Amino acid sequence: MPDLIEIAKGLLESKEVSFIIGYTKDRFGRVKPYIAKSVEDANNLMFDHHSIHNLAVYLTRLKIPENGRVGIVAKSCDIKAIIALIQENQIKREQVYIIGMNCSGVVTHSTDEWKKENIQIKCKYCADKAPMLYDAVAGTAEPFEQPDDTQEVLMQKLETMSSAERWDFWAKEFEKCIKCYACRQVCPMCYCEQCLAEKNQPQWITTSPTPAGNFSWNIIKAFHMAGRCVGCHECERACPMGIPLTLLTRKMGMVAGKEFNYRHGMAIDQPTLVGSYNFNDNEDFIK
Amino acid sequence: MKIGVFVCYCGENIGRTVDCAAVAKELSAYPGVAHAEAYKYMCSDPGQNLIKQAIKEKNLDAVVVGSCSPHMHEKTFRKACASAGVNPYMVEIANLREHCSWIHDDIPSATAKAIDLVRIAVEKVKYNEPLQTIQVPVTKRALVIGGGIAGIQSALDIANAGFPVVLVEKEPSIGGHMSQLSETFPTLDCSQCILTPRMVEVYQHSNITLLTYSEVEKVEGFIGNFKVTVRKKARSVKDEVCTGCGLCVQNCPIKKKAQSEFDESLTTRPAIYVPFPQAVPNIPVIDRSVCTYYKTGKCQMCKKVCGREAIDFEQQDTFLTFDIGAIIAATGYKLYKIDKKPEGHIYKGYGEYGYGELKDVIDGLQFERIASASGPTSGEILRPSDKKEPKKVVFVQCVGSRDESKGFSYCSKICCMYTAKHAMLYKHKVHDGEAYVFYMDIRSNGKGYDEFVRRAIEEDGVKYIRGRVSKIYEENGKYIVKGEDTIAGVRMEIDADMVVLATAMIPQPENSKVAQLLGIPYDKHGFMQEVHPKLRPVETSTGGIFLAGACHSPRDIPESVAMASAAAAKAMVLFGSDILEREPVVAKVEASTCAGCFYCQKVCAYSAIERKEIRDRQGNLIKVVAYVNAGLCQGCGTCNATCPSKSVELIGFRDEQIFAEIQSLSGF
Amino acid sequence: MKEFIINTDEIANLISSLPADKWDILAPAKDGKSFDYVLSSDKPIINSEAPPSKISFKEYFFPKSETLFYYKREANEISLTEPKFAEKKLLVLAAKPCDAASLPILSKVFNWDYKDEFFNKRVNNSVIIGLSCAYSDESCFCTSVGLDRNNTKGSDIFLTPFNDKQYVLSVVSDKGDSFVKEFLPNLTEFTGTKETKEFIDNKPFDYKKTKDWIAANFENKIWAETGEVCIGCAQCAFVCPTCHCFDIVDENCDLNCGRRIKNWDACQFGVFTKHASGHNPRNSQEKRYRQRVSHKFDYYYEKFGEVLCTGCGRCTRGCPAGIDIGEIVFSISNQ
Amino acid sequence: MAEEKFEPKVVAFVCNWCTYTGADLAGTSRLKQEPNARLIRVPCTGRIDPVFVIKAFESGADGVLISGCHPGDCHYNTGNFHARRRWTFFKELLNFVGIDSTRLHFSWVSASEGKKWVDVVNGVIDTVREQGPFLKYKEIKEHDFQEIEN
Amino acid sequence: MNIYKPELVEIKDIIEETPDIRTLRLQFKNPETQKAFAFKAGQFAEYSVFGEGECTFCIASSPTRPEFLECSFKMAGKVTKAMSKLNIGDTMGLRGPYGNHFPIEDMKGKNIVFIAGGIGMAPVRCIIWNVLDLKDQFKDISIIYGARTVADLVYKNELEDWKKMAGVKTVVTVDPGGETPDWNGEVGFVPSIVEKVSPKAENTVAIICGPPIMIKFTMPVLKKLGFKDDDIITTLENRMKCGLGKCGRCNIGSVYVCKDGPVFTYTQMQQLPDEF
Repeated sequence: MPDLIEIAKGLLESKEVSFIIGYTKDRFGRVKPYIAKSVEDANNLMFDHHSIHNLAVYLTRLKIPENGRVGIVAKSCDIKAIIALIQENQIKREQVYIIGMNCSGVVTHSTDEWKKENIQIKCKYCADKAPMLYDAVAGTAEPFEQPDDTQEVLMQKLETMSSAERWDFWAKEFEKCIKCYACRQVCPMCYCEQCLAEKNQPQWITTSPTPAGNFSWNIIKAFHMAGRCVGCHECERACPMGIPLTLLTRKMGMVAGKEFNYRHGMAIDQPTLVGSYNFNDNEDFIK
Repeated sequence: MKIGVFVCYCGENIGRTVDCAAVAKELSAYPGVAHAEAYKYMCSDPGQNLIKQAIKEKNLDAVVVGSCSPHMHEKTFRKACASAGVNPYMVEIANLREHCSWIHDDIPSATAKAIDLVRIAVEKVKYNEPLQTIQVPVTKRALVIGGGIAGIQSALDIANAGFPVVLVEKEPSIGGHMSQLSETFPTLDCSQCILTPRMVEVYQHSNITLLTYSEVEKVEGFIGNFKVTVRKKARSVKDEVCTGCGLCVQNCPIKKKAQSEFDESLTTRPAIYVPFPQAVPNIPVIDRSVCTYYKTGKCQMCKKVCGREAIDFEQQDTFLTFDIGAIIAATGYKLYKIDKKPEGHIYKGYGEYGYGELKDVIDGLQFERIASASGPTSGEILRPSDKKEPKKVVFVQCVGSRDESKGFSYCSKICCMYTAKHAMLYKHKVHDGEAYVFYMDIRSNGKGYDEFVRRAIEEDGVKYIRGRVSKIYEENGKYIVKGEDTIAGVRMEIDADMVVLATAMIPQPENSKVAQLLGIPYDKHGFMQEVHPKLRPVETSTGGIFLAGACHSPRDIPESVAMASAAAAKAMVLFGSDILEREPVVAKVEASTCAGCFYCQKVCAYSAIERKEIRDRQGNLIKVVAYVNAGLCQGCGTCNATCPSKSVELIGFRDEQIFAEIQSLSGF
Repeated sequence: MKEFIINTDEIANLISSLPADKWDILAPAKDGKSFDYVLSSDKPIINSEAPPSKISFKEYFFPKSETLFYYKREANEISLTEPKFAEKKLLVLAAKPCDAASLPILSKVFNWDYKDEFFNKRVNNSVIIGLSCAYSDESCFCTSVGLDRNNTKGSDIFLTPFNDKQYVLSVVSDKGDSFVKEFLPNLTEFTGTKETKEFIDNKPFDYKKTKDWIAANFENKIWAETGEVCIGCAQCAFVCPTCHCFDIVDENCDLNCGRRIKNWDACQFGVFTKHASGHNPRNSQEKRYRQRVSHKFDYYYEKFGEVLCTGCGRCTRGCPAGIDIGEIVFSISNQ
Repeated sequence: MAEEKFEPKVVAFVCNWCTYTGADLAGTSRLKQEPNARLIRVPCTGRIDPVFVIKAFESGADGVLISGCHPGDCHYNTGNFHARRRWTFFKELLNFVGIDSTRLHFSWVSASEGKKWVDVVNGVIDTVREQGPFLKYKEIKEHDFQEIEN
Repeated sequence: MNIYKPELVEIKDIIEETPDIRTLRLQFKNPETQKAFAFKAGQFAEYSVFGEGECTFCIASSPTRPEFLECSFKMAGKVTKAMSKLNIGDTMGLRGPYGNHFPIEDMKGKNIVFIAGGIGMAPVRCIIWNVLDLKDQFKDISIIYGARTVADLVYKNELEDWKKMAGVKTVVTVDPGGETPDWNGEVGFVPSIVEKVSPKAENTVAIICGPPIMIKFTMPVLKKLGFKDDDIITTLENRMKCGLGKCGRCNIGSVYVCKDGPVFTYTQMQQLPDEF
């Protein structure tokens, strides 16, 4: 299997892509996103279990020329986001050259060791560890010890709580929010030029980082991810306040799966869940 | 902004449970309200004058009327305000009657609620904006899809009124199923005799552009302004040159390979053919799937005999576009094929009746051909298998109709009548023959219809058996029809020579495709859907598109013709004015914030959302955004609620207005 | 400077003896993996080796959301009332030097012309006990901005570990002095010498040189290179002890009452400088990131004679895109 | 002071064509209802954004009712189908954060179902009354305005 | 002192200048405040609609006429839209005056050219009236004002007044295509009209305010006419929130437009980073 740098060099040399969104290591060994624009730059590219960032976010943040093409280094969980972006008309399939990475799980923090306790919970459920949509594949996947799904435990605990208890749980979590919007900015599916949170004519959500303002922001954000979240868990990683945001997106994902047997970002020609309907959709809850 | 509040007592209707004066008084001190008063009958002339006077005196910008339901008098008050210089869309109605005084008894709580309701309206109206009705020009040309009797009738009506019509028929000839029929009930006059002159009239009409062997490919635009692309399929015969002499057809060496569509597969036809002798236009078409030339590159017999050099083997499909103002869908029906495994259907079918296996088990249209003077037997009743005269014929009704387990839930409506006709025709032609009819009920509700059925039973001696047939099988050269006479309560077995099944009418398989092209709804069976079953039976939810004939539901000839004329009348109403006025409640996209996810397009039931490219001065694509075609938008606002960045808003029900209504509740 | 020796149990006593109705105590505590300043924590961690909290303590002086006044409408009359100010005092225990130093820096902007009494009251009502720092990682660079592990800037009282059980307590300010006199009257004076670990800055830069470079390099590819990786969230600004941009908005409680609030805001948001007309002077992330770096190391210095940074490294540790401001300034300084 | 009887505040978002007209019919038929509901008329249930519900709770609603045309009856063909999908998520999400089905109700009421409308509305009001005021939401809102009464 | 708390003012009059520009005449509810309120031409204030927020405009009336305060605004954002819905007698909030001002003392004894475009006339109008009310202290006055169309011209009556005044040359222009049949002013863009009017540069101060594009193209004309950068004065309109030099929104480099501005000479402007 050709390695990442070889593929990247070839693409940049032949000008098949104008740049490659990938990862690099800084002089302290920390992994971070990197835009390789030349063959020389390609030497700086790398991929390992610290390559946690979902780079699909850059596909909409950076300008891709109308008929241009860019390369992107993507794990299979990131590829779901790329597929979802294609499903949602944000990019065209032919605009991205996907270098799919065989992945052996990623750890939560850049300084963490690659071991069971540190591997992200999402990796446990990455049913598609081999890239599912790609133009080239690189890297080798190594077996790893799967993390415990501590979130599942919490999820079940929440489900058994009374509404009032759940409310208190979330009120406490949301109170931490400082409205830095890192969760939004890091999310590949949050590509709106003007976020609802920025719309003030009329005022869609209370912008203050107060209990009421935080509640409306986090709820609306979670709702906007309903049927759209690809489960990359970037929002929770980015949150400086440690709010368990993926509990919300996970819950929405469970609804999508249970009620509609749907997962976003699985196929580029799949009709999106929001925007389609079925005459026989469940309506037990409607009087 | 100065708002006037007008509270109506509605005689005692509101005044009995709501203290209207108190409502007016409370509102007079409300921010933004410059005037508030109550009056006995606001909708009366003096009441309207009060409003007009206050508008002028206080220089009001907006008006809230607390009265009956907006469905009742919104228009009245809007008109009154408009005449006094306030834009009609700066008027809001608070429903104090249906939603308050009539449903409550307690005066204090009803009054408190009334105050709330008016306040909600006041808060909304603060965010209303003056709107103008949308004016759309009307192209006065109609498109009729389908050249059966319904399409022919619609086309002729509109053309005779002086408007141009484009009539598109997918078969090589117009005429539809009616041209296949022998005689028609209840008068037993010859179908072709009454139809053919109309077909010729269509052909010769200076206002009608007839496109046979053609299909609608694309429909864009909206009421009054459609752009329609028609695919004219390659006929392999130049229609402008052909004289219809028929030499090519006579000389075609391929005679047996193709089954005649017109004769319902009871006969065959050549590779180059005219569907039937009276076809309009009388121009042949080459069936490329059987023609030797297209298989081997040899033959060309037709080309050799044609004196006009009309044969063109290389002919391609061509595309024609038309500007159209109104569209009438008249795509008709077909009969339910009842084989064991009906193609493309989840329905179980009637394999036990042997249709498709037993040669003399035929359907209604096949019997029409047999009974027709122009049919394969020249009108003699001879059974298909051995061309012998059947002496005992069983007719089975409701095959597929009214039978949810094997067919369809609905009644096909015409089978009772045509079965009676078939039995009668048989008895008239085979005097010593026996005719049996299995039926569930007899539905003969039309002028002269019941008398017709009675005549079949009483004068012609057709034997009617109430009951269903369970099985048909061949035994000793006879068809054993097993059934039950539910009135006598006995099992029956008839050894028939021929069986005619009155199979269900179902929509043409292309119906749903056409409906999708037109952007109109269709029901689960594929029949096209009218907008209102009682009051707007020929209109669809898409403005400017009307329905005629059996594409809507099973119906007989007079009904189809009536519906076709109604649809034509609707189209002509549209053509009656040059400009169309529409409510301005439509969605609008803010391009600067649109992220181009096109979820709005996915949820729009009217295909009103289009894509628009935004380019900079150098021509570089900046982004692709949504754009609302105001002509198509019906104003439901689903796009507005779906848009993640709130870049599309429904004018008249903008978020700002609804938020104001919601937030007004916090003051209570 | 007066110096005393203080035992760990004396610190514990101090915490328990402060009257709870008059004093709030803010101190680092461990919450899961990270350290955070926790209000009225009963388990403060006084550990100079602890890493910095994820978010600085600035919200106790410059809250993330602060009511400026309330308004009430009755008929057409409007009345304004000011929020009541909590008279409770705040003791910050074991503040990192890089946090404590932020208060004098912030004070400059909040007082250079008009005086922001909201900030001032909170600062005046507090006593900051700094703690010498023995932590460092690749994100730290306090020495480069003129601070260090034992810098007492912003502290009223400063603690330096002496041995396992004892700290050297230095009285830094008058406020600190009166606090010690009131609550720690019986301490033994310290006369020895303190030993502290040296901090090795792995990205040393000269902030004066940096300033000159920035002033001369408004257009430079370094801004574009960072701007394209930066995803434009504001976690860097919000966790920063010195970032102080804010927004002023109105919020309604119902139709007739509401309040005006000051909320944290950040120059990294696209809407920050966007005019109602749609015009936006800083319309790309490149420009916005340039603004952030320039404001910290050039503009603020130009105006107030100080760098708007304490080198705490929080923005780097938390950056979802792995951007290291220290590295940027380091590379600028070495150009 | 005697304890005041709690009267819930219920906001109902209804579509113009079915439920609003159904409520009109209830009025025309003089079917008595409890006076706690305030109707907000929108063209179609498809128009109802979940934020409306959040705003309603923010504005002090104790319960919210959303009602529109039966499936297949939508004046705009499919608006209610899209709405129904949205609600499936929304009610689950709200339930997950502690706003359960006693606060948020959905119904289909056609233009001819005046009686059903009355039953639905009274049912919702009774349920909400039984639950008591929605203090949880009021708490977080009032937290922001706690000093306003002083 | 709560520096963020506004004073209450009452709307005394509303003038609809154009379809989207209004002028509000305001008076402090507290007569003492009204008396004590002192400002200089070029300063701005923060205007509040309670429940909607604050909004920044220059004071459009002259300090020589202290009985009222006027502001002119274009409906664009949330607050200006709310302001446009207020009625006479309604209460607003006002904080200010803030920022620096036109150097009126230095302008004495000089000729003055006022150049304004669109809503940019509001701050200019303040200094125009200030100068005209003390006219004997100044030399020749020229006023060049342009708008997109005749309907978009603000202060229409005052334009007529100025035209009639002795020693004041008033030229009003509209963009090509913006004229009406009865329009008797100039037709053309402001830069070309400035060139046409060609005010002499000697001992003259130019005060220019308007959309960025107008300023961009007028500057070379003024340079050509011989104006020195120090004698060209404009006001910047960066987005502001606090007006107090704190919130960080209006910064251009180390300059707080709200404190160090909004009035800048062309010389000063050229030293700022290009972020306005």
